[in-house]
Amino acid sequence: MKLLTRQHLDRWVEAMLAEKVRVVGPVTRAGQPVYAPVDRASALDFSQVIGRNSIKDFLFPQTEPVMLYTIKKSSVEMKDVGGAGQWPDTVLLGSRACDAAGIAALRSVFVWQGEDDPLFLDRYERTTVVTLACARGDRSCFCTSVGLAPDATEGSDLLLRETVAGNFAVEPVTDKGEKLVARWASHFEEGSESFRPVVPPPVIETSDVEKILAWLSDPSHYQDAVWAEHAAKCLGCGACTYVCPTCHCFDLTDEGGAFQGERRKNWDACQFDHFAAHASGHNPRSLQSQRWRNRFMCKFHFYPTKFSAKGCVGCGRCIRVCYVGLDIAEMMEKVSGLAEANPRHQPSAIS
Amino acid sequence: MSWEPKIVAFVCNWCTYAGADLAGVTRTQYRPNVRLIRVPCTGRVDPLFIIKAFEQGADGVLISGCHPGDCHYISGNLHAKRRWIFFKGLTDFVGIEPERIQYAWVSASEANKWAKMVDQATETIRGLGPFTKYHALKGTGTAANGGACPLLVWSEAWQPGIPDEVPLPEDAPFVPALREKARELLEKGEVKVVIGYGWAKRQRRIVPVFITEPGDVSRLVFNPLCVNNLSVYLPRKQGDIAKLGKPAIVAKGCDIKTITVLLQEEQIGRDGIVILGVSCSGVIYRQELWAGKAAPDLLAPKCIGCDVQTPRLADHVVGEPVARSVEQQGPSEVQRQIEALDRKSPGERWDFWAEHFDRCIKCYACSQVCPLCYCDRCITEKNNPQWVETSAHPQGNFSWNLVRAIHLAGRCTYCGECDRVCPANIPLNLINRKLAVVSEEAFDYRSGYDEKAHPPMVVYHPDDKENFIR
Amino acid sequence: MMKISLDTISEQNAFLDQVERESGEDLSRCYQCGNCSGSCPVSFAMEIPVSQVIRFVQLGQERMALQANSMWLCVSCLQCQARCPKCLDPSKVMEALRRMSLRQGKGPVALAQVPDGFLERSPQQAVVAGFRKLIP
Amino acid sequence: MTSIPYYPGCTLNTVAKPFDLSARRSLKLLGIELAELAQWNCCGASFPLTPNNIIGLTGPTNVLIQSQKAGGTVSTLCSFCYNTLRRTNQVIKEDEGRRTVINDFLGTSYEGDVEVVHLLEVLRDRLGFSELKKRVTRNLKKLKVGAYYGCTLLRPKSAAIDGGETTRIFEEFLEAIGCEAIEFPNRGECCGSHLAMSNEEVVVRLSGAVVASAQAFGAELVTTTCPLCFYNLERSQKAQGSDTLLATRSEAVSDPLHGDWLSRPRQCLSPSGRGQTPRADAGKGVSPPMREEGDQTPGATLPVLYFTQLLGLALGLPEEELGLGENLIDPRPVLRAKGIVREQLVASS
Amino acid sequence: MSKIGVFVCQCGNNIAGTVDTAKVADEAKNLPGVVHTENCRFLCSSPGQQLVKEIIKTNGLDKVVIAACSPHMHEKTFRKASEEAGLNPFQCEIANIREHCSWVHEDKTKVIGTEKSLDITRMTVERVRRNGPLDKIRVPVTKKALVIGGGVAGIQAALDIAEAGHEVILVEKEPSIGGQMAKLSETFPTMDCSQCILTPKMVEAAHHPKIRLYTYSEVESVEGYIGNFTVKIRKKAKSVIEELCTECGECTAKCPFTAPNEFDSEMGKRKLIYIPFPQAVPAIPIIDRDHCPKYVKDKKKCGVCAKVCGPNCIDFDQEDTFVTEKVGAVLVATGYEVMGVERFPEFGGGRYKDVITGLDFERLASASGPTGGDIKRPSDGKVPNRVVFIECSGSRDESKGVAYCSNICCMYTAKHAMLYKHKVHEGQSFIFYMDIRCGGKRYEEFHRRAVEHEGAVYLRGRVSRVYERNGRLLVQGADTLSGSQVELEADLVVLATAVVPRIGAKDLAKRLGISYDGYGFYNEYHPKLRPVETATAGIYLAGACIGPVDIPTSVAQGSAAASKVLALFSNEELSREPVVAEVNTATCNACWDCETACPYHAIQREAVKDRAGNVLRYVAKVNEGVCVGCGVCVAACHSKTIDLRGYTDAQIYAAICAL
Repeated sequence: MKLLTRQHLDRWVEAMLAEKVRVVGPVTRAGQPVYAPVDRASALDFSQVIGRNSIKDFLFPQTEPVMLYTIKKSSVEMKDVGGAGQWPDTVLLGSRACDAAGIAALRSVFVWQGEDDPLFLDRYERTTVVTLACARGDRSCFCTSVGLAPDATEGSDLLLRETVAGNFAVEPVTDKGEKLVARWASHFEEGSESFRPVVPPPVIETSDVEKILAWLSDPSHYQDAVWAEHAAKCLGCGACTYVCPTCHCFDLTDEGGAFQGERRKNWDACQFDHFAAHASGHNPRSLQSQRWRNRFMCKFHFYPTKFSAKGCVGCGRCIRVCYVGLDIAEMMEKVSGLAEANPRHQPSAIS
Repeated sequence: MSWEPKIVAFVCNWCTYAGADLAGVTRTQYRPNVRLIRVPCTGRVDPLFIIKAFEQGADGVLISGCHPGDCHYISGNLHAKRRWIFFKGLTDFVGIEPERIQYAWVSASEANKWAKMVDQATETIRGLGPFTKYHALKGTGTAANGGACPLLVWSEAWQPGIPDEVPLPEDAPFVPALREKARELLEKGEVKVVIGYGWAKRQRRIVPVFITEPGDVSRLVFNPLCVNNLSVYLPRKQGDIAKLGKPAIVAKGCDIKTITVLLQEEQIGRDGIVILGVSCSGVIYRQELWAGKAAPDLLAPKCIGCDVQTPRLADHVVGEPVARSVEQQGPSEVQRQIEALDRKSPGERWDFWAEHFDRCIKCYACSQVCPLCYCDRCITEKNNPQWVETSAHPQGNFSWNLVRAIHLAGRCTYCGECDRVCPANIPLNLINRKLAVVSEEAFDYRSGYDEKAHPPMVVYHPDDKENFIR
Repeated sequence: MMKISLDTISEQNAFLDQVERESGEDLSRCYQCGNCSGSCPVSFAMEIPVSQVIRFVQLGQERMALQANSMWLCVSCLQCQARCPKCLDPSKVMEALRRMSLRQGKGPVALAQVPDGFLERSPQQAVVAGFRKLIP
Repeated sequence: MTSIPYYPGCTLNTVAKPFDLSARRSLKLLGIELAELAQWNCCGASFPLTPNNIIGLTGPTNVLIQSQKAGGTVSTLCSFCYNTLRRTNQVIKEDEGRRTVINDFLGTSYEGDVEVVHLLEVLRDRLGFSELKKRVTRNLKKLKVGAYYGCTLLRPKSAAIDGGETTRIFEEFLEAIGCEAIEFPNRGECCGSHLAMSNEEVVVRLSGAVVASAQAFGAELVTTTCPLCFYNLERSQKAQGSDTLLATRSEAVSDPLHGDWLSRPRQCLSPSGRGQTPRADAGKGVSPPMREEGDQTPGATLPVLYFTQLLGLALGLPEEELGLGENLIDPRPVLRAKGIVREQLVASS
Repeated sequence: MSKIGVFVCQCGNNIAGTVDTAKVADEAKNLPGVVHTENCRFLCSSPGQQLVKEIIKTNGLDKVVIAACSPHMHEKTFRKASEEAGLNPFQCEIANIREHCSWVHEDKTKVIGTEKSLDITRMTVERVRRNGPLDKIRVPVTKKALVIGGGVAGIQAALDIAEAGHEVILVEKEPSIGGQMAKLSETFPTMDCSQCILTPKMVEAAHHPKIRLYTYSEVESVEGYIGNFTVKIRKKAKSVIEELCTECGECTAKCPFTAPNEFDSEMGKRKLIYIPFPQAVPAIPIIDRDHCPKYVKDKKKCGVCAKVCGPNCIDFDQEDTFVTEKVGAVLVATGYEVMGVERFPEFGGGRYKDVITGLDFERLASASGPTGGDIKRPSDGKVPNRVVFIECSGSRDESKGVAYCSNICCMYTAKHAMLYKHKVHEGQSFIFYMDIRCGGKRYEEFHRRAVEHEGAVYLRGRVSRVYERNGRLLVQGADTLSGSQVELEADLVVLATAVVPRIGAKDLAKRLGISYDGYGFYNEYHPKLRPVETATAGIYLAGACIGPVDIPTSVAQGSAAASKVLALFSNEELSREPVVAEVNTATCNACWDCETACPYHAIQREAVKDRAGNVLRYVAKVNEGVCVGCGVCVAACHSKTIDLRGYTDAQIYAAICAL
């Protein structure tokens, strides 16, 4: 197998930086682990469990201009921004399996049946995801309960595993991964070391995504009491969506003066009370419990059925950030339990 | 061509606009740098105008109307005066040079005063140079430039909840009494739900709980981790809770201050709720930091100098009256920081806030958790016109934070929830507290103590004192 | 009827200004209602009643204002101050005039007039207050 | 025995000793000790009228500072002191500029927060006139006493006792100790004050008018709170049945300053409202109060007492302790006539 | 996209002198939405206006910007022109490039002026793009007026309105109308008897079919707005059933008790069931419940009046009743009072019975007064031989808190001196004055008559004290003309005390929502140009409640205010400028900040109901009849739920963004 030694890791990073490659990885800011671009190898710090921000920031930034406009006498001139060449080649070094899976989920949304988002696509194509398998998880991690693992490869281009010797075993997952290794071959060497054992977070026994999907696909459960009961305390602050690796909703807004300005694409959140409001003023999700239901269903029903992708990757960030202690895992348990109670619903043929 | 200051003037139709007309009639010459925007009355001028003007490239703003007592609309200018006193307190605090926003009374006959004012303003602002640091805010900033992340810091501890090794705090002695009262209320049907504190299921932390069955009252607890201000669940906005029926709410003295404002502004009816007051000797600001005791440095800022340990206005009070503990002696850290900032130069203050607002990710968590931000549709959600830019670039962040602050001026009861929830750790307590101080000093008004009073921003007193209106 | 020249009043009325500065009273407020003269218990002994003294000051007539005995007779009993509809305090004006006059070396020959043995018999306050008037 | 800081002032230490003593002794009986300030100086007698005369304020300010050391309140008897201290206090409180200068000069930080009270206020507000009434041991037999305030107790309004000219505190005091208070028009008119030094004839006229007015309203006695008023009122009267003034010089007074004002022709108006020159019936017309009858010094002498002397009497103090004998006009005959003091005692003096 | 026309005016050289108007017009062409621009010499001239109209028509413009002089000059002109050209007038905006530009930047190179004019024009164009059509607000008018105060001003106003055929409600708080004038003896300068000229008017008012009189009544509350007020009137219990009373006067005649008569300044007495004065209108008596034994405890019952009353209309248990009236206009004429003598301790006011006010003297001199017109002094009823009048007692006296001149004293004091001379031939009057102010028709002549023919002695100066000596009053003062202090004896001292607002004037103002000055006199909308209107539409003023005035002026103001009311009543409905606030009920949070802030109480609470008609919640609603469009509520509203038509956020925002 290929190895990347400690020393080489740093050299490799420096080399990439020297070549104007944008290297993004876990760094420590104010004692906090965050994913951020680095200007030197020494800045990287793989010791932490997981960055506070989702790594999606680097493919789907919180706010970005999508076009410039100029209002003329009786017409409007528009100019695209972004597109090819705007973004540097990027290596997301030391992403976690859950975040990588999140990127896969995002891709399934933004690159969908030919309806591609050029801005996303451009970045995506220039980005190589180098995942580092977790050595440990924490109280909030639950990747194992959504069918992932600390060393899962979904969404990764390259997977690194720590070895007992403290080096990294390199396992290309995609061509992109291969290309990367090939391009920087000098930093990788053949060798064989045994992996450092990975401690996966405990599986939530009582939770089963299959059951959840089944239960959710029964429209009659739409009005179930469980939603209000669980989400009544939710304040709709939307922090969960902002840190979620798979949340992708955005909003378009025009900013500027009377005669020119820019149209920007900004993150939006389904937890905001007017997220779904119609122009008529009618709001189909006027209650917070409904909005939270939407988020839960989005993760465990819409994604799987519509994009056949994972809506939740078990990174546990939403649990960590929630101000009132709303716990998605707790809900997964609940719903699984309910699913036990009433078996799969068979949609009757429409006549 | 060399730079010329760009100044916008919002003037009232009856006095200053006419005064400027007179300047014309008398051919009184003055600098050409001012562009007038006519409003019926200075009372019409919203701080949003000023913020927007700066965003649109103004280097300075003049606001002028009839002298107090001469208002064409009885008291419009006096209302304006109050608003300005607050707004000036704010803009000074965030480091906008005082000269950038100038206020004056100019009557229809004071052509010369108007001309002089324009000339002086033009020159002072010329002296300051262009307001680039505001204009440039757009398009810079971490969130804006393509996904370098803002520094998200929920608390010093990354994990929610209390580590397993740390012993949990004990219930307050009156908890049985509290549960008993809750049971009684539910059984008698006086209320349909009791909003209180309880332990989370999977985590070792306190979360809001909603007890609807007399049998579940045992879930209710109270201890130093019960920092949340539950009154946020009372306004109409919280449809889920409203649907449950008449609530009883477990409230600390400080929470009741918020409830008081909600009563003032008729967001709830006094007989629509039952207040279960709990006497409180201080709570931990960030419960995950609980290390076995309520150490002073862990106390919530609102607890320092607290004077409502024993709740007023409550229907039922449980717990013995407690006095202010040693830990709660002021001045609080927040107070010290405010004073430190006040001592700094506007420039330094500006840098301080620019650095903080830069991190804002416009998640609006601050307003979502604020019991007093109950607007069904927040101004940020109104886009005709879009006064507050929704993008998380610093300019939008600045205007958002200024608007949030001014909308809470004189109302905020300093519960600190916004500061606590902010994912980017923007020290909102400083701003809120500062405006509370302004309100106390200018109007001798403390929010949250009198449910009969009106918020100071919408009333006025003929001789409100100020020292900045020319 | 005497005749006075008002040429002294030009752009600025130096004498008036000085009296106003010294006394701290704004004499432009006085509309000559005469109540000070009416209320003054010593009027009968004054060559010029208080209100006229003030009038002369208003007109910048230094000589007329200073030569009269009026100011020396004022004991600042404040009847005038209590009655003035414009809330002025003529006693302060009198004091100002006294000090100005004294600085010009003009004062009453009061010492000579002190009755024999007065100092022994009388309350000090009489002497102190009496002589206070003579301090420029 | 409560005690209250007390500022006697110069005069009460010397010529007005009876004033001081009668006060101390009476108050002792009432269980109030007048605690003389540890250290004090002259208040300056007259308040410096011109704003730039700051040095004149330092004296009274120092007294106030001493009072603050003594506990933040100070009581006075002499209306001059009362007036000067109150007005100075006002300046210090309200005029930041002068406050700073004075404090810088004295090296102090006085804010003008001392409470200056007159003994009358002490009696009314600390003890209470109703209480005082109870303590009275000697019946003053409704003695008709004119309460003479003079100027400094009543003016200016801002520093005056009870806010000035409408007060009845003095009358109420007299009623409390068993006198009949005579409220006479001139109770607040000037006595001539320090003109006693330079223009005695003026004093004679003014004080004369006061005495006359009091007498006309039936006063058997006048009482005052001010040593100078006391002095002037006494000395502007003629001795019983004599034509000579008790004042130092009885010969017709001439103008000390400018000769001729007495002979200045005066405007007179006859009832018809026309005629210009003095006429026989000028008396009936408007004329300056020069020759008004009743304005003349009174024929019968009218004893003048310090109010504390009356207080002492009411509280049963022997009159020698009150220094009644030292008064120029001996009040004892009047008192004797009323049967307030015993025969032999008077005889013995 | 809108079709905007921009018209740049040269105003001769006034604008063109320092602004390149052609350039402005040219560059304006490039602004979004602008389809036509013009550069003309005199836009406001009728050819100019004609041009505007034609171009609007020919180019089918839907919005117009006039770059010319101040909107205060010609906004109306051009909006009218636009309207005549078929536009909504509010689609026309003015860009002020004269007063605010060409006149204040005299730069012959025209660089500065042109640049600034362009900016101003651009901002205005952007603004006008957001203008919506506004239609005049029409509110129905109830053609009935409320007149508060039955003095001469109120009576005059009531009669004028009634004569024009509209109903009038006249509310008087005393038992009789007539006000202060009814107390006067003769009136200056004509010296005709007050009663003789007033009484006919009182009677006419009382019997006028269109006038409803509420005496002994007070206005409790006034709600609503111009054209649509609802007033609640408290009718105080007279203890006499008005409908039955025949005004025979038997009860009064037989009543065994008396009390001091307020109407005669308590110098005379009246019965306990009484009419204040013989000519009272109505002559229905009332019972003085403060003194009548029927009401005063532990006194024997009397009830004589009830016994002697033929139609037995005495009702001892009568209670206050309330009537509610709908009116379209309110006319306030509450009049004045005079400062009481007790305010003058230095004059022995309150201590000496013979120190009285001018109004008291009127009663002494009045044939219907307590002395039947003989001048007898209150203390001992002797005829005074020397009367001293003191003018400016309290007036022009800041130490008494009144800086103003009471306006009528000079004249009535002269009158008093004459009356006195007429009635007491050998008497001598002295008048202390500061200035004589006789700025009325035949006023100066009147005053001189008092001096030259009636022997009044005028002393120029103030009086410092009045005191007693040897049982006589002594007046000490100054005569500044002779430069001497004067002292004189008086048998009677008459103080011309200051004219002050009625007690309770401020309360009424609050109930009406009108403003008042530091003294409590009501504020006119504009002291010169709108002297009988208040800032609150539909409420008018007349008489001494505005400030001290004499009878002619009161009457004139009464008629003036009446004519304003009639103008209002001349239309079926009232049309108002549509610049008012409006609420977006969908997003109102019902915090009621707007309600609190509104100076005009224009915010109402409107129920939001579901289909079943259940009230869901309340939201703010602007009463367009009351709103004057100040916009205070708009700034107070956090969620921008209220907006101000004509000055909408969108318009201002646009202007800002076009900087």
